[in-house]
Amino acid sequence: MGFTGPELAEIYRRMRTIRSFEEKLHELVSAGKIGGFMHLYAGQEAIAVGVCAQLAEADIVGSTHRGHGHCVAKGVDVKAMMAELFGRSTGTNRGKGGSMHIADIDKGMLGANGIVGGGIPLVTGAALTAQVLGRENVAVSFFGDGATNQGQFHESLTMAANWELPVVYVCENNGFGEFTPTEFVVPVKDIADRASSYGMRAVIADGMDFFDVYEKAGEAIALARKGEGPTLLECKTYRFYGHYVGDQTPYRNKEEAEEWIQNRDPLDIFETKASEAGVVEPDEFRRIDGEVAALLNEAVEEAEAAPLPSIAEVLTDVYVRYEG
Amino acid sequence: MGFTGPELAEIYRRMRTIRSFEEKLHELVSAGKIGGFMHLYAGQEAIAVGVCAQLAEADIVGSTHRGHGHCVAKGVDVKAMMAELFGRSTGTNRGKGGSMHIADIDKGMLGANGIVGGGIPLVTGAALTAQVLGRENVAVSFFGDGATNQGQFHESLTMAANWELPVVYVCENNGFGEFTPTEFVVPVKDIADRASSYGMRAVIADGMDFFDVYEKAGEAIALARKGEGPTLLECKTYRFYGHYVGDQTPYRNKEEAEEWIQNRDPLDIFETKASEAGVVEPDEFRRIDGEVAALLNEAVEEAEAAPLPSIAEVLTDVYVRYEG
Amino acid sequence: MSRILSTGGAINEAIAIAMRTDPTVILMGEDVAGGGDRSKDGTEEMGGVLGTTRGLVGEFGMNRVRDTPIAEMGLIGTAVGAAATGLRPIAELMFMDFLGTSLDPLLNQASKLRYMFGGKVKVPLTVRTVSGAGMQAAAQHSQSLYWITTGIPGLKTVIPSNPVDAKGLLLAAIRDDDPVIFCEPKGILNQSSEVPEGDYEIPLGKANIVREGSDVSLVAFGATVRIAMKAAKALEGAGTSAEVVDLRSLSPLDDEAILTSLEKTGRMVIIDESTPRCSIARDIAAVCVDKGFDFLQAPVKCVTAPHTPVPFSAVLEQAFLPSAQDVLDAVGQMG
Amino acid sequence: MSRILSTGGAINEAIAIAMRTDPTVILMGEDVAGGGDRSKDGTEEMGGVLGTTRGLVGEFGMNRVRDTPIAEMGLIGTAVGAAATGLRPIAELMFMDFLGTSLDPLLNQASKLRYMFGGKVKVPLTVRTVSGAGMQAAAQHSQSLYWITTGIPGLKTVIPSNPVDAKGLLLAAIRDDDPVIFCEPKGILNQSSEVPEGDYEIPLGKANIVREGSDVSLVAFGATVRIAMKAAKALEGAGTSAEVVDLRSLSPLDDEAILTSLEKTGRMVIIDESTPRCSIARDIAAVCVDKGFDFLQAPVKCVTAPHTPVPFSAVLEQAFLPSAQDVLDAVGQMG
Ligand SMILES: Cc1ncc(C[n+]2csc(CCOP(=O)(O)OP(=O)(O)O)c2C)c(N)n1
Ligand SMILES: Cc1ncc(C[n+]2csc(CCOP(=O)(O)OP(=O)(O)O)c2C)c(N)n1
Ligand SMILES: [Mg+2]
Ligand SMILES: [Mg+2]
Repeated sequence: MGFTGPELAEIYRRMRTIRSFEEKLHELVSAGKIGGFMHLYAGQEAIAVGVCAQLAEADIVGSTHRGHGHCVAKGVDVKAMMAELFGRSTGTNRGKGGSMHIADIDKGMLGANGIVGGGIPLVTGAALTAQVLGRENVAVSFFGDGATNQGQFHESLTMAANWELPVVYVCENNGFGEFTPTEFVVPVKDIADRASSYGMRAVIADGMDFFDVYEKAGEAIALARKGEGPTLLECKTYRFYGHYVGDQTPYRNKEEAEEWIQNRDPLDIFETKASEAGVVEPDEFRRIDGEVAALLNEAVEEAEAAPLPSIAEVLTDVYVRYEG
Repeated sequence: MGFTGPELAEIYRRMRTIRSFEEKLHELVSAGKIGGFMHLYAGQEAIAVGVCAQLAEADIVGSTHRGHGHCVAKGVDVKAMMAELFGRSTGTNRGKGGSMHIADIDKGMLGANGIVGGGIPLVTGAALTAQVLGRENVAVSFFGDGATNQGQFHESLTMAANWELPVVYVCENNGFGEFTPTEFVVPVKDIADRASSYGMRAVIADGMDFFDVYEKAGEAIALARKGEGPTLLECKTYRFYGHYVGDQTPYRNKEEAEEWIQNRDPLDIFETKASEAGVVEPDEFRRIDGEVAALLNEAVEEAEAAPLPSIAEVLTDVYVRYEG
Repeated sequence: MSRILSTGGAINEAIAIAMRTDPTVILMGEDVAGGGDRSKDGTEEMGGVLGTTRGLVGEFGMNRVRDTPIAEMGLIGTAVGAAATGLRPIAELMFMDFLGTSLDPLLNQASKLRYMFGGKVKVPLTVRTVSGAGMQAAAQHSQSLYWITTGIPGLKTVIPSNPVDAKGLLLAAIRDDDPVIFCEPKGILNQSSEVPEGDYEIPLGKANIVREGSDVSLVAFGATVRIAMKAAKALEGAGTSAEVVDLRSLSPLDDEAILTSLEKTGRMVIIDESTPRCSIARDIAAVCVDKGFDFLQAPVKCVTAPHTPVPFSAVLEQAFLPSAQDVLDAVGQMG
Repeated sequence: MSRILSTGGAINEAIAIAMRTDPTVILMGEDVAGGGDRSKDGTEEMGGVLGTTRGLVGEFGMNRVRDTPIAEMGLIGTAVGAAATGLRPIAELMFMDFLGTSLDPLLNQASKLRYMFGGKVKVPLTVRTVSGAGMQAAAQHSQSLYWITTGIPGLKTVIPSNPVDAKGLLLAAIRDDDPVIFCEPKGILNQSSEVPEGDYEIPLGKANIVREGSDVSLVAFGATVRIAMKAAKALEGAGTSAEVVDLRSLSPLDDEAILTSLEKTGRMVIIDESTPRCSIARDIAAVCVDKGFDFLQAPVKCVTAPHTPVPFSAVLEQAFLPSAQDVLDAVGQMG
């Protein structure tokens, strides 16, 4: 396995932080304490954490409307994230972005994105920057199965393949785009099949298993870093909540949902495998659970107490400089 | 071979008409008698004629900026086409469209299109009409190799595959998009490889050989008509002139160009094969050449003599009805 | 007969009536069914991300109510091609912000085919789309981009301000032979009122005087009509009689109604939820200073959002949106 | 020192200077090299479909001058991402009509990233694009869509009217830290004049008074400046002194220069090559009737193309385009 106990504990902490963050948000949004459109990442934690564990801070990731997990995994401050969702001036984006635009460029997090597929060319551009300037960085684009039907996916992968850009395209195939099952709108069995339109390497990982994602992402990232071009990495997964908070999921098959949520929880799978390795104390996981819970309670308290942006800020940050 | 002498003569006439039409335009544009952007189809005749020979009048085709060949092959009146290019009110589009928008919906010709890839969803929509209304018609979309990099290509083929629409996508791979060789911007060897992203049937034809195109298009069209969904048909070809009239083609390899133009001319190939079949009189081809030349001279004369649109027509045909 | 319906409910009813009365009408878009009928596997439909089209796949089946991939160019472009060849499609563009991923079929195809073909084709397409801010949906899901579709010759743009108009305008739009962009402003989707049953149309291109007045004209449309009415009431308290004009259509624009009102009042405020540059508000101000110059007794005021993206935080979003107070301030500044 | 250069030549020179002085500047687009350097196989480059960028791949190589696939969303979107992460890309959108296939990265990304991120990123991107009619390129290759980019908060839009301005404005645009849309109007691309050698910038957001006058203000930009100058000469013959204001930038707009001129003359005609609805012309008319109301001695006139697509036939295209005669007619109608 090759991980030390503290490493495994840190990985677990990240996954747990994402899960607890999303559970907390589910409560807060349901209670009307937070507004806006809210898409939760719960169930997909192994992907964000597995991929980002292979990245340096200066490597860039770009995300989607379902972006909290990628932020946490890339090291964005959880309290600043929570403050953002409360629309506070202490938020990552000073309250101007919200869930669908949460970002922290200093951590290499180029933003969630409200446009399905819209983040893919941006990340491709980050890879272009690295290539033109001869930097060693790689860029990773996260997106859903539904996004692979977007023209922006097709055009970006074409460019990356032509130029052999240092980028990894991570498709999180959670079986649905909103309420529509993937097989109804994606005419191939695996998203990975689509890579052949770009002559691109494709790999499929078990998105519920941190270790599988970590290994396969690691290979793809190493190749990109060595100048051997892009890879499409498909991770099979499931989202535990509905498309957005409030979605009662009448369109999904109950047994199937049960099976994923009860038997394929990425946190459970991780804990089992990590425990088998015998380098983490058994109560360590529960201790982390407690610490994360405390952190999130603090985050909510601090966010609620934090100042709202002043109204004058509606007009700032549009341009660096604008003189008419 | 299965064609009668008159059938072969008619096929030859169509191909020759396209060639002579384009040669005539090359003269007229070079002499400054016709304005606008002009993309010639010479060299690709076997594709338009081979495909359209399998279609009924009510079947729809949609085309590109390089659309004259598809018009002639679909039965659009050559004189009205010429008048259009001269900007006359007797033109197919009353002088309002010009080369990049030439159309004749009564002949099932849904228009050239100045937007690369822009015709692909329109034709997909024509196939949707047939499917929704339970009509037997098929629709055929012609486009270039460069167009397969467009998002509109990707999105349209995804939809057609999902719904098994009665449509055939004909990619005319002439080795260039403007001045850029295909292999520089399309990251796969054959355009046909891209069909696997849609789980779609793909076939490659020799685009310089009418008979090969005719046969393979026939199969794809028959399947579409039977409700068995779309096919991507790639035809390998070459354009004999530059990208537009005026392009001196400094970017292309001279020997390669020579080889295609001297040894792979679709009209020569057709004439040789048709002659071998022994059902066409040898001088029949030359007789047709003469008739076509005469027709085109007449077309030019009549177009030059035809009235220009009245200036008031700038304002008409924007809406069916517009009252503010 | 009439019942209480929300704007969403009225839209649903208009679609159903149009589909019942014309077999060439189809509905297509991302999740317009959203489950249901498709697999008969016991799952239920969502009927669109806001539930507006619920029930339609049940009545009309999957041949006529089609969930599409998340591919707006393909979806709108296919609808354009279908409209040019015999269908009368209603295509849903989930949010108007997604013009970003669907502009070409509207800008370069739907709007131009008829003209480019010399009048030999028609494109009876309706694109329904949700516009506007107010749900904290932030910069990419809150834009009022009707100024873009209005500026494109060959398109029509319609925007209702209440459930009754929504039903009648949508029926007219669907049956219109030209491509129509039908905006559904977030600010009115959950608004409810009595809506007549049955089949009725409200003509495109005709404004509606929703309140008569003699001192100042307030021109509004979509979600800003309510703001105008609120401001009108406040002005009345201060002894100023405001006329409120609900445009209903942005293209064609009812210049005549606007100028008639201006002639009557001599003062004009236009209230527009969008950002200011090249907006409908400024477009109308230009009409006033050209054709209505002799009527003008004061500067024409545009009350719009500022020249910024839409912010997320509720306090900022509220400050971003035009308000009745902004209208009162504008009237105050007229001198 | 200066030499005679066409507008295209001046643009080429500006790009070369920007690339020489800043290694993070790159050029990307469809056929911006167009052959040449790429394979060192003896073929020659075209340097863009109009030849504007010829020679650049030779000097800067394929790492910094990149031919892209025909994929405008990908090309512009990638440029946005590159700009946000350390490059200063010049992306070519071959014709402005192709906003149809590239709007999303401009509408929803480049323009909004900085705001959405709370000011924590900048997007120093320049998009060069050819706008306008006059080449019989018909409905899909002749549009003047700068009103769309102007209306989008977060973008800047610039449009030169001559070779000297083209060079200086483009250098300023490339070095600007915000996303700038740089329009190259067809009507001036082949126009030539003396152009200074060396590195100079013309500031964005400042209009240029190209002719002083006292009776009427003609506000123009891009290809319409020449029309305004022609009209001004004709007016002079008739005893009317026209001032001509060349906007140079559409966003930011130099309101002050416009209002100062209006104050001086009391009469305003705006000449805009685009279609009328939600145009720059009407936008400026609205500014005049709001902030310049007290100066107005006559209706503000907008001289634009009609609300139609661009026709192909030369006679129709000429009728479509605004002309000096249209300006004279507008002045005549002012009473
Ligand atoms: C361009 C665009 N089209 C549609 C939407 C509405 N939308 C938001 S999320 C979503 C589903 C995305 O599905 P997928 O890519 O599989 O991601 P998931 O939600 O499953 O994580 C849709 C259609 C959007 N935001 N942007
Ligand atoms: C959306 C769009 N992008 C770019 C262009 C400019 N353009 C016109 S033709 C062409 C090349 C098309 O190549 P291909 O599809 O291979 O067709 P071919 O010209 O070879 O027949 C380009 C880039 C355009 N017309 N539309
Ligand atoms: Mg999904
Ligand atoms: Mg080609």
